[in-house]
Amino acid sequence: MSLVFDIALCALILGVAAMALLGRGLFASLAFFIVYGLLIALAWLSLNAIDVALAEAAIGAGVTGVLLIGAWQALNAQSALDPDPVAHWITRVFAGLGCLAIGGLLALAILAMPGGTGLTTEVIDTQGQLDLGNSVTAVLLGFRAYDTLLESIVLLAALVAVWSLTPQGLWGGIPGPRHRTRPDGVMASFGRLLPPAGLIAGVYLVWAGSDAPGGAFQAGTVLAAAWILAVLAGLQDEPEVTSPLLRAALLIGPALFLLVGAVGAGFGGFLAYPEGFEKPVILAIEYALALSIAATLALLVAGPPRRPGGAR
Amino acid sequence: MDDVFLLAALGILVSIAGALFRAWRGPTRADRMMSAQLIGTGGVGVAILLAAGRDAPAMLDVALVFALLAAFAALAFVKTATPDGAGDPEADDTEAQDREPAP
Amino acid sequence: MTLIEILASACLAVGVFFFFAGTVGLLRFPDVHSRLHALTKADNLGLAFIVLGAGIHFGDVMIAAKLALVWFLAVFAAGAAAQLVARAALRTGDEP
Amino acid sequence: MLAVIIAKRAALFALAWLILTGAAPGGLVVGAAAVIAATAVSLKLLPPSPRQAKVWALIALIPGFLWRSVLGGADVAWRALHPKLPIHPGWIDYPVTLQDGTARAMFGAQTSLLPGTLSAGLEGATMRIHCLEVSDRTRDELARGEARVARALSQQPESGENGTDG
Repeated sequence: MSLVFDIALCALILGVAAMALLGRGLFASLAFFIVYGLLIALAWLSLNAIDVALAEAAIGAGVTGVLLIGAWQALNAQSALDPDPVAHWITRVFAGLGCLAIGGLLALAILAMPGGTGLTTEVIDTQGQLDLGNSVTAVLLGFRAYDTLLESIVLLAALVAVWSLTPQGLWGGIPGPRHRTRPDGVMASFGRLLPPAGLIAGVYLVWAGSDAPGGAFQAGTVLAAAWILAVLAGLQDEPEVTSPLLRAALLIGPALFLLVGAVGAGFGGFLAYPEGFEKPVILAIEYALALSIAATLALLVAGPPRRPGGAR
Repeated sequence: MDDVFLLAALGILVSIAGALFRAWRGPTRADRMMSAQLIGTGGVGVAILLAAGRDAPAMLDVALVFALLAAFAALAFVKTATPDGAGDPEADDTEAQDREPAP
Repeated sequence: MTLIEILASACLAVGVFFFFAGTVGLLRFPDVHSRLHALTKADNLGLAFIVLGAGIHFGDVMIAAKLALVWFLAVFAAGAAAQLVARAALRTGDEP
Repeated sequence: MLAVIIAKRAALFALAWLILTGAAPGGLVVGAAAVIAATAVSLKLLPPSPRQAKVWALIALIPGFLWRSVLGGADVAWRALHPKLPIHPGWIDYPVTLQDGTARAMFGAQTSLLPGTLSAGLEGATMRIHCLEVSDRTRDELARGEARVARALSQQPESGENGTDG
């Protein structure tokens, strides 16, 4: 039965991917892409990769939809939507060849992977030293911390890149449009009631991450979604990009991670956690990273500053 | 017994496939968004059924995240009903609402 | 099969039936707002029976409470999304 | 007055935390911080209204709400599966007397889950309601539903400022 379910899910995913590509216009493709993200989360769940499923569910449901629909709206407002977006045949042939090459390389990489259980047994044997029940968190912050540190910095660099698109004269301004809502309408009421629940759920996910599926990235995404909702509902404006509090929130995760890494250099190597204190240090990094990821994702969705700040 | 849950999950996948037809046909953008919404509710159901069928209560957290964020895409879609994408179709005069909500 | 299993299976069957009915409504109803009825009501009822079936299977108070919380959030989202999309559809009308 | 509201909201968030964590003792410290933060956010986003929610009256609404949403689902499933597709859609404009936005949104959400009705939000103080079958009974049913919400959220003008029994 399990196999039948998996086959049906795969068929559905391929079907949705095809519909997203063949699309009847950009908005239809976009709706299919949102559905695609949802089904991919279910696929990870069925593969028992709950951590990945959580991340995909949060990103797919909470951030991607808002981002893509916002982009569609912006293109539509500028009448920049091509009614018949069929590219020249040469472009299409080259795009097809490129996709084929990447797909082929990926297939080769998978075929070349060694069989067996990979590093699973090594991880399970050694994760006890970190006192973490969740192998994924143990790998991400224990055995592969260097990668995770760089990932958190990449996210920040992406935000810097978005901010570098700020129009002349608007630096220090506020990202995104000012959202207006009827204060006693459905949209505002939804935005008043849901963010506190999102906050509880986000903190729960980072708390759960030490011993069960969850973690900083999943939690950060849920927190970002709660933030984005309050902004969309017109209840809370985005901060100015020069706000010191915002900068602190963006930096605290990667900064703490780097600091711990630098201190570790004195104990036996960059990112070596102090012996006996591995768990509390890792948890502190997780909570700080969740906050930074939340702020970074929320502001990535908002985009570059578009309005002058209130202070000037 | 576990197979019963997976069979039910399969049943929901079939409903999802049906909803895809509406997303494909439209005709309006609201129809496409509704189909995505229906598939979101179905996703909550499938996640719960997998949690029960595989006896993994931790999978319920995925259902929780789906349910918590289920209305987000719909909310973003509703924003497109106003010309600049920043208003609220329920506001009678969107310009007059351009202020902080009353405390 | 024990009585518990029969009860859980019956709940699942009813739940899947309502998901199915919701999809049929989404496909058959003639206008956007009628289709929204099918989606909002039938699917959440289907989810309620799925939650009930899973709750009976787990037989644990804490898990049952979590399932109830998930269902409550889904209903809350559906209630808000239905009103929002219904309103937006009034504005955007028949635009494709 | 404010303290009661804060206590009610904090208790609600604490309950949610305990349900999520399965009341694990290791999560109580983090949970307390999360509850404080959530309560602060909720006070900022939803400033307390002079018309308070009556917690027990809200809980007492749940069984009736569940039963009516079962009826709503069954009704729409029957209409969808019936070979003749028995629906005659139409609109009702229903003047709402509820004062708070959250109460109106809650009434709209409840209406959308009941048999045959779907709220499309407010136009001024009038709720636009889409019906699968327009009939006189629908208006009565809407008025009863509104009265239930009004009682639980102290929205009746005569109950005024003292609905704090929660």
